[in-house]
Amino acid sequence: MLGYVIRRILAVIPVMVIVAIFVFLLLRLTPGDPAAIIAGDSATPAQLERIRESLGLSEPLHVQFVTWVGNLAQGDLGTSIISSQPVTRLIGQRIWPTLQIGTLTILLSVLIAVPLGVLAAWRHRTWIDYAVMTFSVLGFSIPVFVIGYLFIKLFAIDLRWLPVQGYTSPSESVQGFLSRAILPCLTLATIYVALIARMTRASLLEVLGEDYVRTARAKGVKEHIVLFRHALRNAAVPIMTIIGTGFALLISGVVVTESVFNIPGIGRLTVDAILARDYPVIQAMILLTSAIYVFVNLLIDLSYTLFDPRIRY
Amino acid sequence: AQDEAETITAVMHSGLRVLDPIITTAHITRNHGYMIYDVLIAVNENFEVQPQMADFEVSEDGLTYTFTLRDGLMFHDGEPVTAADAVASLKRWGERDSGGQLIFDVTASLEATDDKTVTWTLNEPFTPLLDIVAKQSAVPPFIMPARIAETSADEAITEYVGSGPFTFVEEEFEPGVSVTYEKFADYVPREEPADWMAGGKVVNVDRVVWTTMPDAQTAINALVSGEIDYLEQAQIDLLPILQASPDLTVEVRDPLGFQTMGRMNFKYPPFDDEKIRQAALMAISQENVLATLVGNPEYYSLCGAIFGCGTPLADETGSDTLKSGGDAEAARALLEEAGYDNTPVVLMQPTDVVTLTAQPVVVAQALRDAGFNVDMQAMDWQTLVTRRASQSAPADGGWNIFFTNWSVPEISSPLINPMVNGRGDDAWFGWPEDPALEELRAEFIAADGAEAQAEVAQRIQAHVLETVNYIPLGQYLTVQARSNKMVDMIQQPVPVFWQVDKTE
Amino acid sequence: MLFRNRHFDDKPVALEILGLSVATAGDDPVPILNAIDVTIREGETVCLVGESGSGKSVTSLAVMGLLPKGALEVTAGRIELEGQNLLDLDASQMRELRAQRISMIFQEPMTALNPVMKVGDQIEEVLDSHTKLPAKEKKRRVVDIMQQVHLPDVERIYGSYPHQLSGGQRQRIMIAMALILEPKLLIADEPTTALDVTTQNQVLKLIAELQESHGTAVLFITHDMGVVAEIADTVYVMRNGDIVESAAVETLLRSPQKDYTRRLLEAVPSLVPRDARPESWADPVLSVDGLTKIYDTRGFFKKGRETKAAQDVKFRIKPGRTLGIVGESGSGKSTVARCVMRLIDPTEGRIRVGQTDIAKLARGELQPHRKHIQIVFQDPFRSLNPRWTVGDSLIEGPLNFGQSKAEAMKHAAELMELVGLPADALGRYPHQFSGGQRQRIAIARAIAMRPDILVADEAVSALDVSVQAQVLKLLDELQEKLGIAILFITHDLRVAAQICDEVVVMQHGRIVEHDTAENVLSQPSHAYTRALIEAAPGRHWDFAKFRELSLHQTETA
Amino acid sequence: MAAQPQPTSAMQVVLGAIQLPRNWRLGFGPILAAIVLALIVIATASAYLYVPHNPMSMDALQRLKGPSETYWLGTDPYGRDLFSRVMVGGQVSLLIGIGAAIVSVLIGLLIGLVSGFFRLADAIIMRVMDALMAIPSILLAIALVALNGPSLWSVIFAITIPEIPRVVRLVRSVVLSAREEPYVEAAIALGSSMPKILWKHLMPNTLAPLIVQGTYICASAILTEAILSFLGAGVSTEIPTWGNIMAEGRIFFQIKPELIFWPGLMLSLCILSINLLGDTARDLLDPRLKKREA
Ligand SMILES: Nc1ncnc2c1ncn2[C@@H]1O[C@H](COP(=O)(O)OP(=O)(O)OP(=O)(O)O)[C@@H](O)[C@H]1O
Ligand SMILES: Nc1ncnc2c1ncn2[C@@H]1O[C@H](COP(=O)(O)OP(=O)(O)OP(=O)(O)O)[C@@H](O)[C@H]1O
Ligand SMILES: [Mg+2]
Ligand SMILES: [Mg+2]
Repeated sequence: MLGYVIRRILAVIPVMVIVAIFVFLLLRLTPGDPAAIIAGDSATPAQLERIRESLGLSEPLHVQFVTWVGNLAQGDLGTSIISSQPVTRLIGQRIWPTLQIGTLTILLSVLIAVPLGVLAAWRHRTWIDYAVMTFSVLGFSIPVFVIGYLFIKLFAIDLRWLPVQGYTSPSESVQGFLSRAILPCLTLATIYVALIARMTRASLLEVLGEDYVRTARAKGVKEHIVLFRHALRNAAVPIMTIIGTGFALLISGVVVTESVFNIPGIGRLTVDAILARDYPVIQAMILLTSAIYVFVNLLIDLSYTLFDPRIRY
Repeated sequence: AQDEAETITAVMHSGLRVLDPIITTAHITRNHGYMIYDVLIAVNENFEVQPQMADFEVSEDGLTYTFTLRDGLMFHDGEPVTAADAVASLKRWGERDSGGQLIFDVTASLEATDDKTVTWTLNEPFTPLLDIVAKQSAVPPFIMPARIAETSADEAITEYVGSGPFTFVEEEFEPGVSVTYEKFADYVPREEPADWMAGGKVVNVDRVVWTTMPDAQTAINALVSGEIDYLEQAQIDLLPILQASPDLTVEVRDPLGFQTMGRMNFKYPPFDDEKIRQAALMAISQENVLATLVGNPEYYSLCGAIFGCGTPLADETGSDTLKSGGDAEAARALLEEAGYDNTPVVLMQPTDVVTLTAQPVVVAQALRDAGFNVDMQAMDWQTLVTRRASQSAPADGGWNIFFTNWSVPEISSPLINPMVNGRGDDAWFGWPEDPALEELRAEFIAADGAEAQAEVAQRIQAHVLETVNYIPLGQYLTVQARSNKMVDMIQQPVPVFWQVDKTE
Repeated sequence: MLFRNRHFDDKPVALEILGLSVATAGDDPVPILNAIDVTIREGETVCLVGESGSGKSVTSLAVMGLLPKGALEVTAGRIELEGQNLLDLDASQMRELRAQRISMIFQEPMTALNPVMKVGDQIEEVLDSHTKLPAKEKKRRVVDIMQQVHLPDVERIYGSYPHQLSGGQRQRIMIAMALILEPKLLIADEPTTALDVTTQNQVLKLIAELQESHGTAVLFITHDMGVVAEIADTVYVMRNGDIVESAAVETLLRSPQKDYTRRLLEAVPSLVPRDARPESWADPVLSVDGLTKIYDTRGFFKKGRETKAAQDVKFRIKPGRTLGIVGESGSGKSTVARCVMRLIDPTEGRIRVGQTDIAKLARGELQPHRKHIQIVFQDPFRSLNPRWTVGDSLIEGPLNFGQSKAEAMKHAAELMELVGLPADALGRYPHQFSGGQRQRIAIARAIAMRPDILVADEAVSALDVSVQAQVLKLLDELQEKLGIAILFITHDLRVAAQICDEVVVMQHGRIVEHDTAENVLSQPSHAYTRALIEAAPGRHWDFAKFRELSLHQTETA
Repeated sequence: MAAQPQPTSAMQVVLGAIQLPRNWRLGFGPILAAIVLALIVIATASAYLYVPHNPMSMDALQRLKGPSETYWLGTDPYGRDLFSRVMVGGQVSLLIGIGAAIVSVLIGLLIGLVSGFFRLADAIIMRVMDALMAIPSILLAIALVALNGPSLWSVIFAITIPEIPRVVRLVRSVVLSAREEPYVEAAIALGSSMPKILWKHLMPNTLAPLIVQGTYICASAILTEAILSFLGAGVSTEIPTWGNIMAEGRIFFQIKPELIFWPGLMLSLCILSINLLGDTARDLLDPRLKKREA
């Protein structure tokens, strides 16, 4: 097991190296000049050139890359070109809202989606099944910002149950956090619930056709035990997998939701950085999100052993 | 305890990212500057220069300016403000600011003659000196400690210590998201009542938090539901929502507003040809641009004055077609006469700046109607600012025309208006080579008295529109909205948070 | 004692199926079972036989109340368990009944156990569902029943997962699960088909033993007549959803009344080897020497693990002769076949096809030799590309060897005739044929290359006995006409006896015995071979001739 | 087995290639979806034939007007006719969806076949694909659009790139499992060359899952375009797309919800139908599901 973990982590290295090279090149080939952004509207070409030089942007590409990787190896993600803040500090400030809301969303989604999916599979081809499936296809079909607006309009403006926007740290006030996080979480969860519910249903359907489910029934085991103890656990691996790959969807949802609900998270940080060509921030953020994605999927891989004793590493 | 502190939460027009108020012209950074820094002198409502940190005196011959710091000035780190700090700050500012550069071109010496006195000696008289030093935009000379002001003018400062009425809470600063200011307890305001940027900066609240909302919709909702107190720029189309709320006040923040304009590239066809530029100007209707951009006519005005309507030098010579809705027929004729060969016009359109999305689209249509072959290229604003600096041919990553906005005071005189500059490659983007314009500018600097200046300014206006140096597209106002709990807010272009109070 | 020959007429009826009809659900129902009657008395073993698809499993599922919902429905009849009609019960009453009064063992011990639960817990779950015993008592009873089914090392197995057990052990767990509550009726749906003969034998014995001690009635479903002969008291023969015939086992096997039953029995291959064919003096077309295959599952990061699937295998085949390879599952039979075909690369050894050693040829060099040696696989449903017409499949090989399309097509039409299919079948797709027909097509495809050697890897194992007999006959005829040498791989001694001239017995990748079919089957010299033969169910009976096997061979066994 | 109806000659090739199920049992939902989708495609493709206004021509004085006889759905913030824009906007949205689906499926198929086939290339290709998968696709897309400028093609490109690794994985897994099939081994035994086996035996296996995957890519591309527009990295406002109509209209959500409602409705209906059809195709084509129903 430990050996496997080490091997998996080693296998992550080439992936992250490719991500790093890719991102670096992508950005350097992008038109856009952070110096122009810093200097503002009335700067002259000569001023621009001087700023560019002081930012190290006039070095040849490979020199910039080596410098960056060297610093990276020492845990130095660089300094934002635009705000002159260390990138680690920016991440430190911004990552918590995203992580908290992301985690809450995943929890919420799993809690809603898995029972829904089980229900749909159990009541296969009944109206319950069709209702769940319709909902889950619908969840895929409406742009996330539209869902966000609808929720705001309904719950915050018309009903006035919840605040419209913003973020409160749970360390400040748990209630404040929840009341502000619930709408973004629901918005994000729509698509995630759809994804997980449909995967739960599909893999459960598959499992319900298996011989051992028939065996369990032949033993006279109660239906809910058949569903949850026998079927669901066997269906868990594909469900976990979809939670892992769906994580990518979550990230894109986060980027949008953070704008709609004005949450100071890393999604917005990254989009702003891309639009401002804040290279060190973009690089760090894409590396970070990729690393999180890889890490989450590693955890999910490892979690398979919990569900399936046949999987040995 | 923080909860009980009186806090104003304000949504500003943009996120604060750059903290060095000298290195950038960004308005949000200037506003930040006014929070934590102080200035030597400032203007009042009537654009009259008033003492702020310092009293001033001009020698008879107009060659020596003496600034005397008032008592009780202190930086946030507890150190007193000295004349040496002011000198270092002015020098750094002089390297960046175009107005400052003009002064330093004629400066003999700038020195701290004692702890409290700054003496500025010129080689030749430069009447606008006080106006430039007191200006509230784009880059005012903020005073910072000498050790910080000694940072190279091309590098951003990394320490944020001023002597202004608020302190910057660095731990709570989240670039692009929020910035927190606290009342600086040791600030000694002037005795006089506050008047625009001048007068006593009496702070009545404990904290001011600026946040950014990338989504205009969200900001409006937040204000309506009472989650924020102040919205610096409300989307005009959405005003009815705000006006419907009895708890809110909607008002124009600054009577001058902004000028929106288009600029062509003089280096490449087709706009290297004056006739074709004239045809373009003729095709355009300000009304269409402004109506699309702003919507409600209450908040925009047609204005052909390059120095902005409502300013002392305003003059609208040459702007008839612009204001009367354009003349596509005449433009077409003119184009034909110029022998336009259908060279594509590369028109840059930013997609991510709300106040700049309408102009390119409307102008593109007008140009097409007049027979231009328009190649509208969408890009984000950052690509645009990079690309407009490129002197390559339009086909190789250059451009032909783009649009931007200026706060009216920033363009209100030939001295500071960046477009009115004919020095070719050293001129502003577009790079017109126009010796005649340069001569006119020199005349303006030399002109004595307001009347003489106005006369030269009027000739500059005529020249600029004749040669189509750039195309003024009219003026629009920005509207602020605030909770009625906020009282006594000063009405002016720069939103400042002294004097304002928050009632319960 | 040849048969069990017990009498139950005086025993009370345990289960009575009366006029049971089942049809598919939906708008136009297709009948699956047509008013069948079955009676099972206490302690009796009733065997239900019949070819694939005849409705055996549906009958058992109907009794259990486990017909797939929305797919199949009971349309008429009664199922009475000790006088109580099960069809009147609701879902929870039915659930109560399962495992308490009727239980069931399924065919595939691999898939019938939940792979993610410990087997002990799975047995205990029966007690959880039906009793309220204290935990200790439950554990005790589970351990007890596990001992009764002769599981070794009960404590360890209690905490094991299914994949950690052998097939036989898993089937024992299933049986333990079924019998822990001492039900009146045990239904076993092909419980031993997936097991190899030796294990099958043990499991059959075990069921009989438990039946004795618990007095359980058993409904045993199988298509293997050998098993029937071994365990049945009464036999029901099914066909297309009808009970064709039922009788006491000996009566049925000795004097079947119905044609269908006769045909079914006649198709069962006999353990008596075919008559020996004259020795051939021709040079061998295939000679294999010192063939060794070691599977090396070393990955880039993973630890290595070696499987010696075949070691030092040696045999030769002459034209027109058939060599059989027999042995239990995993003994390396397929590995040899695949090496000979060069679908995998042998680790060591020589494979001479005609004059050329192809063992070490590179992929490219191999191509010209391909046409000499062809293969037929076990699974008729997967060995033809479902997207290709039969014609396209048949001409694939000849086209590769330069035949023109027209010529190849013409030849293909002849081949179809040869294997007994209409020539117009060329334009159809594989799914439009039955399993037996598909296997014929696969054979035709191999023959189309005019090979010298045909490798048949379990080529008839997936087929019903009657179809199996036809395909075996076809192979025989083809061999006669074309003089091909056949390498015939099977785990079924009966089949080997019917088609092979020589038999090679493999165990753990090695050849343990190699002789003429007659010698191997009648005078096995190796203990393993003897064990194999002894385990073959019904080996005393010659089904096709409706009488005991009177040859001396059986005596030596 | 009962005699199966024979495919008619014209359809034979197609049916044979993708092995469509032999007993189409479509429910009400998929049929409705197919009709809705067909209507949307026809209505948008022929939009220029019937829309009352040029979708690009502006009238500043008519901006943000409500529905009227001249402007059936009202006007947008530039004073353009919303109805015309929504109908014409579908063209680009659908083009992006279909374009992204086709391009990513084709490229993915090619790479996937190579990867499933050549062991050596596989190791390298899969590392690169893993890396591409790890980069959040929306960030990659924004960056790519920023790189190329928000033209129609760069949006398609930006949406396509992140989809490719998924297609590659799919194709590769199908190839890897199909090459274990006995009929592939039989083909080897029959002396067929590797490229021939790859193309004739293995590739057709990928078609059915690719068609299903293609529908999902199409749907998600249309959605991604909307999100890119929302984030300010979409196609220029000159060319209407459902995404940029909504993105432009979003700040007017409270005063003029039609701006989001109509394009949103079309978009959602369209994606809903595509997804439903994809699901149906998957259910019908999935051999495992088929097996269980048999
Ligand atoms: N779920 C189902 N839906 C429709 N028809 C079914 C279903 N299950 C079985 N059948 C049909 O019922 C018939 C009998 O099937 P059954 O499984 O009982 O055969 P069997 O005798 O057990 O065959 P085998 O020896 O292959 O197990 C077959 O024709 C089969 O196609
Ligand atoms: N690709 C492979 N990799 C590793 N081990 C393998 C592989 N194929 C077969 N083996 C192992 O080689 C041994 C022989 O397998 P083989 O398939 O030849 O047996 P068999 O006699 O054909 O059995 P069966 O009757 O079940 O078909 C087994 O232990 C099997 O697990
Ligand atoms: Mg069966
Ligand atoms: Mg085998």
